Formats: sequence, structure tokens, C-alpha cells
Amino acid sequence: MAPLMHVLSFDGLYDMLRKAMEDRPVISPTERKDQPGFYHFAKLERAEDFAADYVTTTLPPKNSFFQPSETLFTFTLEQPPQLQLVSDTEHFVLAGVHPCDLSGLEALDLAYSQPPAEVRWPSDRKLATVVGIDCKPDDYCFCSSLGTSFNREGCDLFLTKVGRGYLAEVYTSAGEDLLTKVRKWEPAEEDLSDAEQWRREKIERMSAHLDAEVGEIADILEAGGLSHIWKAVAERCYSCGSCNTTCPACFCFNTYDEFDLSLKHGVRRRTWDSCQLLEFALVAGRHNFRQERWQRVRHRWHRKFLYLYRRLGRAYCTGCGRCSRACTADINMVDVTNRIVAHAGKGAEHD
Amino acid sequence: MTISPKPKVAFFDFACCEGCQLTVLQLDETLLELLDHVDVVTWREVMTGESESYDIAFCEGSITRERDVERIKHIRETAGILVTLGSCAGIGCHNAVRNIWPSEELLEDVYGSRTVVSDIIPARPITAVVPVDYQVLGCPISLFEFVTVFKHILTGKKYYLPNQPVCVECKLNDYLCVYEKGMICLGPVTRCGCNAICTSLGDACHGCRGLIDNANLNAMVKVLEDMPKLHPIMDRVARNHRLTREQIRRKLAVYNSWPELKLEEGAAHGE
Amino acid sequence: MTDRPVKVPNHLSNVFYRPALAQVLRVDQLTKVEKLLAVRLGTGEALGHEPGQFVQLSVFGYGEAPISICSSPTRRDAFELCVREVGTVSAAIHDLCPGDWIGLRGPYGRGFPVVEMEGKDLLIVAGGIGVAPLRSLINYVRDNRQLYGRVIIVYGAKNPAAVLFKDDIELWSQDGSLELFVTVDTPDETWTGKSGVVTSIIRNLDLNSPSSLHAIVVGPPVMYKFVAMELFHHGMTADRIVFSLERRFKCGIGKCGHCQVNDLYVCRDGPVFRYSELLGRSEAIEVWAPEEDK
Amino acid sequence: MVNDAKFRVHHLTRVEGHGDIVAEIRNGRLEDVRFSVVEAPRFFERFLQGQNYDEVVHVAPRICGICSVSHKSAALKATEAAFSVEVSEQTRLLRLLAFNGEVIGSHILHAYFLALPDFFDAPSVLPLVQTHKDAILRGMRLKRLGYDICEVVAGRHTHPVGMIVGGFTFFHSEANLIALRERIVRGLEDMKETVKLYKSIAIPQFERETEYVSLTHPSRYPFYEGEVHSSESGTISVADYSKAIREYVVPHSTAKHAKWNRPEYMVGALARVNNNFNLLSPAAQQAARDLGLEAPCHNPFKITPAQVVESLHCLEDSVDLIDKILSTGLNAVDEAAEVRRRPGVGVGAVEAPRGILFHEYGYDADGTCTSANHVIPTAQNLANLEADMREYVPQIVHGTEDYLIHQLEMLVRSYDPCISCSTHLVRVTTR
Ligand SMILES: Cc1cc2nc3c(=O)[nH]c(=O)nc-3n(C[C@H](O)[C@H](O)[C@H](O)COP(=O)(O)OP(=O)(O)OC[C@H]3O[C@@H](n4cnc5c(N)ncnc54)[C@H](O)[C@@H]3O)c2cc1C
Ligand code: SF4
Ligand code: SF4
Ligand code: SF4
Repeated sequence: MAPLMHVLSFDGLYDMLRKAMEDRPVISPTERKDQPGFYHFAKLERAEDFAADYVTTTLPPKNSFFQPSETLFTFTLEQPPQLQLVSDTEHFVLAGVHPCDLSGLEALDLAYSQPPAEVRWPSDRKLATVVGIDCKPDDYCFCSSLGTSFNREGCDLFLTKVGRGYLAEVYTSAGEDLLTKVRKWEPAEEDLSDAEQWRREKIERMSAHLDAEVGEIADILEAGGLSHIWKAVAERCYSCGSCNTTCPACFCFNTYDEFDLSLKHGVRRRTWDSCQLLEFALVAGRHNFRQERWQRVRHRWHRKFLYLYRRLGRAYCTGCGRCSRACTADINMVDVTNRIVAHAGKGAEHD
Repeated sequence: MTISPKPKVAFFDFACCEGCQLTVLQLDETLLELLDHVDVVTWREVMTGESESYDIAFCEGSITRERDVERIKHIRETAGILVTLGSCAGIGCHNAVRNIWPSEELLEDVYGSRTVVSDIIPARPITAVVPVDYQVLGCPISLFEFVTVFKHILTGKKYYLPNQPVCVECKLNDYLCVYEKGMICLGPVTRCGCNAICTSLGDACHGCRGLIDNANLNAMVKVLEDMPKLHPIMDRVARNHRLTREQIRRKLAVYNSWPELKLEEGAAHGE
Repeated sequence: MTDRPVKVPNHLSNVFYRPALAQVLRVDQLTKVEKLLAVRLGTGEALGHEPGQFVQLSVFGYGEAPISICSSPTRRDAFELCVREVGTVSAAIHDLCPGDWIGLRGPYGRGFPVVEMEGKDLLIVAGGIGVAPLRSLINYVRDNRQLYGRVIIVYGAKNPAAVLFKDDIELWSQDGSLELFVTVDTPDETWTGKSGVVTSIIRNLDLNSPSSLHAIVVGPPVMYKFVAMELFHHGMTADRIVFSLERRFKCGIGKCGHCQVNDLYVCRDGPVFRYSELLGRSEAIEVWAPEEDK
Repeated sequence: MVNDAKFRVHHLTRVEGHGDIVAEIRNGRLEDVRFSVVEAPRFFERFLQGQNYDEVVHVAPRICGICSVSHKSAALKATEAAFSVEVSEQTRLLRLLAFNGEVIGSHILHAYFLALPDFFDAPSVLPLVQTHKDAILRGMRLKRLGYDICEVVAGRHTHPVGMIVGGFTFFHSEANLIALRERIVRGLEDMKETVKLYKSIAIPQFERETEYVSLTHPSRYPFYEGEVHSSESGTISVADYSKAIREYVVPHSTAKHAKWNRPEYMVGALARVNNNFNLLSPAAQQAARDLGLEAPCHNPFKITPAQVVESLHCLEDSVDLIDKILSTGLNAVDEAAEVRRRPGVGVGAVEAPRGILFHEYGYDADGTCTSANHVIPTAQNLANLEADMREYVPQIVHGTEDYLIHQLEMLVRSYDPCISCSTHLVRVTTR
């Protein structure tokens, strides 16, 4: 069923944000103060700072729900110890999320809700009203290969730029609430065709594509015989983990305890982690289950396109291209995947 | 589970700029809180008086002379817990860059024929001379790490140096990668723990905390050599700084000269 | 074994990662590096675990580590944990005294298939600290002795001083319904038992009806391959060999990613696996070990 | 009365780096007194060669942790001179500001934490935390303020990271500067208290006239810029420094000594005040008079009060600098001038907290360093310090040996020697 739609003027968008900012924080893409031309998700100070036309951000918006480093609870060393949960309770608006990143949020919803489900992530998710916005790709985007280009899952309101402003698709009442007291029009035929045109251009401009469907990629990975490719990739991989830490669909973490200066209290923290790092699978006795770099590289591809695909029914890649942009060694998700596909096409032998 | 009664703490320095001690002093009030848990008995830079017995010794600087070797061995024997402060003490830092020249030649350069110092040896970190219990790295030390290590000592926790590259901290802090600005960064092979202080200020990482285990130096050479073939962003890097293999080696050697840096090391896929 | 959803008792299902509190009742030094702790939940409830499950044990300020429950669920007043000192958390556990409070999450994971094995013969193989979860199983089996057939126990330790649970072993050896073999790699003059690695004992076992036999094996990572080879020699099949794997766990519930063996989460899908589930999973049994372990 | 004594104060405390005082007295007469630098040489000038210019300016501040902004500034100026890089006015003002921060931090560290215990008969500042808590907390606030000025402008105090050839690596924010200005204004109160504190302290009376060397400038009290001035022979240009200043090796020290017109000269706070009294802010001039510091002052024990005076000047100047930067509107976007590498040699001279500092580098067309020379303040002071000791000992030899040692220690400490720097007074010629 088609969602309810309105049209906002360009100023109307700012009105909407301004109204939202009156009673809760708005997190949205803004231009980096330290480097113009680059964007990140940050608390919006002025509605005009909302960057409607950004292409990508270094970190995906998942950090609004699961901060790169966050406190799980505090403790005291009394007997018995006092534990105090630390979790967000403030409602907020997450605005300006692209379809691929909406899919990233959905990926984490799914992963964290597998029994035994974690409570932290969904409880933070409930605090947010999510406003999506449509985008145009750069050379790294390949969302059309993952089917996330037109994703609307997980958003309350979705905006597409049209001639006289934004076409707003309303998915929930929370989304509709954002538009109360904002001037809006009924969408005209032209608005709808503008939006359609936008989506067409988005696909036309997409230059990067995976050469196979996700299901086929999973089969190829499962069949194996690719270690020479993993080793070639590993030759230039630093194991720096940037591909994971920038990925909207990655969700691994580490936890550790920290005392405060009195040594009488402390906190347990958790931080994002990455399976590309040397010690990710290290256990007592210094046994390391993925000691070799190529094993870690393989693990990343397998996890994205095979393991979680089989287990949860979707690829753990959204096609956002962040990992390729972030990789200083220029290891590119699309290139490497296509090498694998090409290799399989040549009738690879199994190892 | 704290050590009791109050452990006695001593600070010592070897060849270095003493910036690490100075950085400790920058803790101000936090330092006073930490010092609540201990008694400082020797700290030449700060106080007169010296004690022959101490439980925890903080040592900064590199070992550059025969007599330093004796001194650090003595400190090792006396102290229950030996902590190195800074990269000079932990990895040799730039002190070790001079090791590629023979000591006599260096001395001749500086003092001519007059022998002022005679017992110069190749500069090395304290960690290369005696076993150490804790390390705080950085040039100068990361204060955050110092406080963390201090708390670990007082609570009897082992401290593992982080074995991840600086990139992790850049990302967790949502800093823009400086390659995007056309700078060459040693972050991908350098041990984090500094909370990416340099890149947070828009500078590149110069590698002051030394290489991570299993750093992929081959990748670094390859990547910096074929820059123009890489991302569009690398164009700018390439224009600013085309580096030869030798220049890459020198750049890496600034902090990684002990033991002598070999680019072939850091096997490609981690065997 | 049946793939039923992991059952998490309500009082511990805290997936905000905040542990429940529990109190240490007793601490016994078993060997130089291993201690046995008796623990009771702060609420006084029974833990409600199955043999082979583990808890995420917190010592606040030091962190959290997965520890197998080594007492049988049939003993309900308290439960026991056997901990080897290897690093931060385990060292802090070793510093605990009776009366101290700790944090617990769990029990988590898939335990040994005790129901499926009912009526079958059991070959229980333990190496080193691997005997801890198996003690839970052995005592469970002893308490339900009529449900199982022949029970053979092979336990290998490095040397006589490293043998764990000497009191239990005493009881087991007096229990005529068990066949017990305790062996050490390097015996000393006090040792009167067997010596040599567990595989040599297994090789010489007389397993008259391997088709009704289940093998349950827990030990260091490098042990599994060799034990499996011996079991195959006896004609056993991979679906009746059960291993318990050790990995790094940060969450214990299949989220943090650290424990992944290919597509399996050891904490959630295991830690107990049939060997048949692991065959073809390249990361399960092959491990990189430091030089001195090879 | 000390008749016969031979002593060595091994590794003098509360100074930066390792130095020993050696004295020998026979029949109440001084035979020998030396300040012997035993710090291990680190060969900076040697290993900087072969490095790219950006690594040179990155490593050079590592000569000294206490005055790394000075070393960085000198290295930047030398390198910019070699490549003829012109930095923007904003960059210049910001660098002046960072420099003030370092001077304040370093002077306060010395005045409150290293020298003050001498005047209260304490072995260190730690007992003073109990007995003179207000003063120590004030010292901490002021030191922190100095460091925070560096941090806001240069990223951090010890080994500043944000300063590069041509400008800065990051953009400054108006809000931070405004907040900093407020803190500095508040800090002025603490500074006035500091002047009062030093007014209440009895400084040993001892005078010896000598040659005073520092930078000088037509309009600014010179820290970051100016020409080289000797109270004896007048002003020369920075580029000519090596024609005037002669370094030589002495057997008892790993640091070289230096001379110009006389066999020895003094650099540092007192030399600067003597040479540039009129360029101090009016309040600082008044403070100087209050502390008994009329130029020229020949009492080396007055170096510490001179540092107090300079700290006050720097705080006031910092307010002016921030106002100036903000008055033209902060250009928050482009702060680094373009660097075109080319062969050349450049000299950079600044007034580090302990005195005049020279860095000289030669570069080839690639920007690779081919020669390096550093002239370090403490090393320049060593000959003068020894001359002071020779003259001072006969005046105090009537006391006990402890007294004598303590007085000599105080004298050396009053110079605020930075010994780890001083061992880099070495010149290397490339082959
Ligand atoms: C299901 C399961 C059940 C278990 N049951 C038991 C049990 O019953 N009893 C038991 O004793 N153990 C058991 N373990 C193992 C136990 O969980 C680990 O030994 C424990 O987690 C170690 O934690 P730690 O904090 O003490 O050690 P850590 O501090 O994590 O150190 C562990 C090892 O890794 C090395 N190491 C850690 N971090 C680093 C680093 N950054 N750099 C270099 N080296 C590092 C250390 O040297 C040490 O050898 C079990 C594990 C699992 C998965
Ligand atoms: S970002 Fe690139 S270099 Fe870093 S771990 Fe990922 S693939 Fe390797
Ligand atoms: S794997 Fe790469 S392209 Fe795919 S979602 Fe993650 S960051 Fe984006
Ligand atoms: S700036 Fe340096 S350390 Fe940071 S992500 Fe980029 S390469 Fe890595």
C-alpha cells in the first residue's frame, strides 16, 4: 500500500527540524567543521546545518544507538556491589538517513533480536524517530546490487527532493507527528514524477555493481577454493579494521572494566570491535583461531555474504561503500567480490 | 585487592627529553588523587632526596651508555614493579635512529678528538635490557594510558598494550582520515592507545607508539608506491608526497629503529 | 542432540549485560593454578543449568569470563566453578575469598546431550581443565546412573600435581559402575597410576559395542583432532563424538562475534558440538598455537 | 666555615636533565668549581639528516619536553626561511600566542614547583601541597593555563602536533579563543598574587656583571621574533648568529660551552628583561620594579623573579593577541600556506623560556635535510654559571658545608637549566 504523502517546501524541511529541535535533539548529517566537504552524523545545532545532499558519512548512523564506546553499567566495590544500569532514555530524531543505512539499522535489529535477544539496542531504537532521505550515488555506492536502493524499512518518514521541496512519505504516526504545524501540500502529479525521476537517476548513475546475486555469492563462497584471492587481498591489507568500524551492518563488540581514580567504583564499557584485528579471536594460551591475515579477510566476506545470509536470510552488506572508501589500502568490496565471482565463473577447482 | 600499605614510587630518567615526566605533572589534580594511593620517594625532576628502596619504579628514556645498563639493572633488582614511560623507554624512539652510524664517528662529529663520553653504545629501549612489568608508550606518553596503567598497577591487573592500529581510534572517534586531506599517515601500522591525538588535530600519525605486532609493512610500501592507482583521494596524496621506498623506510625508522627496521618483515598474510 | 531454543532462566536473562549478583561460599585450592569455587546466587535460587553449560562470571573492575559449571545440576544448594589462572579475570577470581560477591550471567549455551544419550554407553575424555565441565556430566550421570549404560572415563593431566578433583576421583574410582583411567604425561616417583597421553589409553580400550557408544571430549584445542582419530579407529562416527570448544566470549549470547567458528557461534550454538557439525568448518579444530604448544 | 672540602652534588634535583656540581675548597680557598653536564648525548643533528622536512619539524621538538613549542617554532622558522614560505598574519599571531603559553607554563613550573621549595626549606613541592595549599593550587592553575593556551593553539603542550610548516593542521575556533581569553583575564589575578608572593621572598644578594644576550625587536617584547642583541656589542641579524657565537668543548661536560665578546654570557629571562625592559607591558614593568628588578640587574638569583615578570607580560600580551585575531575575524578555513620545496639553508631564532635558541637546517630540492645545527640556551649559560659560582663561593664559604652546597644548588637552579636540551649544542657538518 502506498504510504500517505505530503510535499514540504525547502523551508518547510527546516521548519520541521526546528520544531523537532524544540523538544528533543536531532541527529543528522552535517558538514564537518574540521574539513568542509565531508560529513558526519552529529547533533544538529541549527536547522540550516542539515546537509540534505550529502553523499556519505565516515561512520554510519548506527552510532546513535550503539556508541563506538559506551558504558553498560557502573559498579561499586561494596559487598554486595551496587550495579547501576547506564542507558539512554532521551527521545531523539535521527534525520537524513539514506535507504542503505536504513537497511543497516534493520540488519542490526535482526541480529540483536536473535534469542537470547539483547535489550540495549532495541530499547535505544525505540527512542528514535527516523527520517530517511533519498540520495545520489558516488563511485563507491553499489546499493542496487543489494536491493537496498529503495528501502524504506525502519523509517518513520522518508523524504525525496522534488522541484518545489521534498516529497514526504509517512510510514508511522511518529513520522506524521513531525509534520504537524508544518506547512505542507498535497502531492501533485509533478511531485510524484520528480521523485520517480530522482530514483531513476539514482540507479542510472550507479557505476559499481556486484556481478552476481547475493545468493550466488553465498554459494560461491561456500564452495571455497578461493584462498589465493584471500591471500592476494591480505598482501595489502593492514588489518586495521576500518572496513568493519565504518560498516552499518557490522555489530561485533568488546567489553572491559575500568576503575575510577578512587579505585572503589568503576564502569563496564563496551566498544566496537573488528574481526580484522589480530587479537579478535585470541584465547588463553595465546591460541589464535584466525592468526593469519587471509583467514581474517575470508572471514569478513564469509560473514557478510554467507554465514549471516544463511542464518538470518539477508546479506550483512547494504552496498553503502563505506568500507571501500575507508580502506587506505584500496581494498574494494565490489572489486574483490567480483574477482571471486569471476573466478567461480572460470570453473574453479575446490581446495 | 590493592597493594598495601602504600607502595613507594620512584621516577627515574635516562636519555630522553623528559617530556614524559612533564606530561605526568600535567595531570595536576588527577595526579594528586593518584598520589593518594602511593608515596613518592624519588623524583629527581621534582624533588630533592632519594630513597634506596621503592616498590614501583617509573623509568623514562633510552639506554645509551654502558653505565645506563648498570643503573637500570640495579633499578630492576630494587623495584618490585618496573614501568617504562614513553617510547624512548619502550621502543627506543628516535634515539635509536643514530644506531646506523658507529658511536666513534658520532662522538668525533660532536666533540672532536676530546673524549667527553666514552661508553656510548647503540641506543636501545629499557625493554631491550631488562624485563618490564608495565609499559606506557607515546612521545610523549598518553596521559590516558598512564592513568590506566597506574590503576592497573594499584589493582594488580596486567596491562596489555593495545595491539590495534591507530585507525581503530580514528574511527571510534569519528575523525576524518587524513589521507582524505592528502597526507601520509602511519596510523595503519602504528599501535594505538593515544586516542588518535595527532589525527584528531588534523596531523598525520608519525608512528610514535611503534609498530603493532604483525604490522603489514609490505602493504605500506606497496600502497604508498602505487598511490596514483588507488582511490581518487590518493591523487592528492600522490601529488604532495611521492615517496620512494627508501623515504618510506626512513619515515618508518623515525620511531622504529630498534631493532633495525627491515621492510621485508611483517609478513604479508601473517604467517 | 535436539536443537531446542536456549533456555534462559528468567532471573538471569539480563541482556542489558548487567549481571546478577552471587556470593562465593567456599574456595579450595586444587592445584597450583586452579581453584574451585562454590557459589550461590544472591536470590538463593538454584542456577538451573545443564551439564556443559557455562556462566559469564564477572569480578567487577576486572571483567567477565566464561566459566563452565562443574557441579551437577542435581546438587541444587550451590554450584561450583573450577578456574585456572591465566589472565586478568581468572587472576581476580583467584583472589576471591568466601563471602565475596561476584556477578553472573547465564547459564548460557548448549550443554551435553544428556537426554539423547540416555540408554547409551558413554566414553568421557578429559584433558587438563577440560575435566571441569565433564565433572558436572559425570556426577549428573552418577546421580542418574540407571539412565546410562557403560561409562568409561579417561582423564589426562600434565603431571600428578596437575590432577584436578582428587576427591571426586577417589569417589569415582570406588564406584564400581564406572571405568576410570587417570593418566599423566610426565609421572613422578609418587605416581602409581597410568602415564602417557589420553590417546594411548583410548587406543587400548576395549569398546565392544562402539555403535551404542557416545564419546564426550573436552580438552585443549590441540587435543581434539588426535582423539577423534583414535575414536575413528574404534569405528565411531562423527555424529556420536561430542566436543566442547573454547573461544573468546564477550557476550555469551551470540552477539559480540568473538567466538565465531565459521558460521557458528560457540557461545550460543555450543559450546558443545557434535564432531559432525564441525567437519568442514575450517576454523573449528585447526588452530594456530604458539611454538611451545606444538 | 668550610676549610677543606671536595664535594659533588650528584644529579642535581629539580632541574630538567642530569648535571653535577663539583667543587673543591682548600684552606678556605676555592680551588675549583664546575657544573658538569652528564646527560647522555642524543645526536639529533646527526639523525635529522636524511629526513624529509616534515619529519624534521616533527622530531626537533623532541629535543626537550619542557620547551618543545620553542623548538618547534625555531624549527618551523628555519625551515620556512629555507623554503621562503610566508605564513599568514593569523598564523603568526597564533604562533605568538602559543609561545606565550609555553613561556607561562615553563616559568610557572619553575617559579612554583622547582624553585619555590628552596625558599620554604622544603625538599620538594609535595610537602608544600599540605603547608601552602593555596599557593600550590594557584601555581597549578597558572601552569595549566599556560599549557591550555598551547593546547588551544597548537593541539597539545608537549610536542605540539598542530603546528606545521606553513601554518596549522587544524582550524581554530572563535569560541575556544573567547573562552581562553576569559580564563586568561581571570589568570591575571593569580599572576598578581604570584608577584606578591615573590615580593615576600628574600632573594640572596649577589651581583656579578656579565654580557647579556637575547633577541630584541623594535616593537614587541621578543619571544618569537627579533634580531640578536648583546648588551656588549649591540644587534646583529639572526642569519649572522654563527659568526658571533662561538661554541667549544670542555672536558667535564657533555654540553658545549659558548662565548661571544666576553669569555661567557648570560641568556634567559634576566638577559631578556635587561635588554628589553621598555618593551614589557606597563604592568610587567611595575612588577619588575616591585621585585627589585631595574634593568640592568646583575643578580643571577633574580632570574626567577624575572620569569614571574615575563609571565605577567605574556598573560597580558595573550589577551591583546586574541583581541587582535578576533578583531579581523578568525579565518577558520585555510590556515596552511603552500610549501614549495627547494634547496636552501634557513636559520630560526626564538627566545625559549631559558633563553635564545637557534635552529639551522639545510635542505635539498626534495626537502630532505642535509645539515642541522641547534644552539641551546642552557649550554650558552654554562660558562656564565660557572663564573658566577667561582665568584659566589668565596662570599659564602664562611657558612657550613651544607649551607654552601645548598646555596650553590640554588644558584644553579635559579638558572632553570634545561640540561636535556643542552647536550644538543653540537654542530655537524655533512660530508
Ligand atoms: C565455554 C567456555 C568454558 C570455559 N570454562 C572454563 C573453566 O571452567 N575454567 C577455566 O579456568 N577456564 C574456562 N574457560 C576459559 C576461560 O574463559 C578463559 O581462560 C578466560 O576467559 C581467560 O580470561 P582472563 O581474563 O583470565 O584472561 P585474559 O586476560 O583474557 O588472558 C587470556 C590469555 O590471553 C592472553 N592475552 C589476553 N589479552 C592479550 C593481549 N591483549 N595481548 C596478548 N595476550 C593477551 C594472556 O596472556 C592469556 O594467556 C572457558 C572458556 C569457554 C569458552
Ligand atoms: S580497511 Fe582495508 S586495510 Fe583495513 S582491515 Fe579493512 S580491508 Fe584491511
Ligand atoms: S560491507 Fe562495506 S559496502 Fe557493505 S554495508 Fe558494510 S561498509 Fe557498506
Ligand atoms: S588518519 Fe591515519 S590512523 Fe586515522 S584512519 Fe586514517 S590512516 Fe588510519
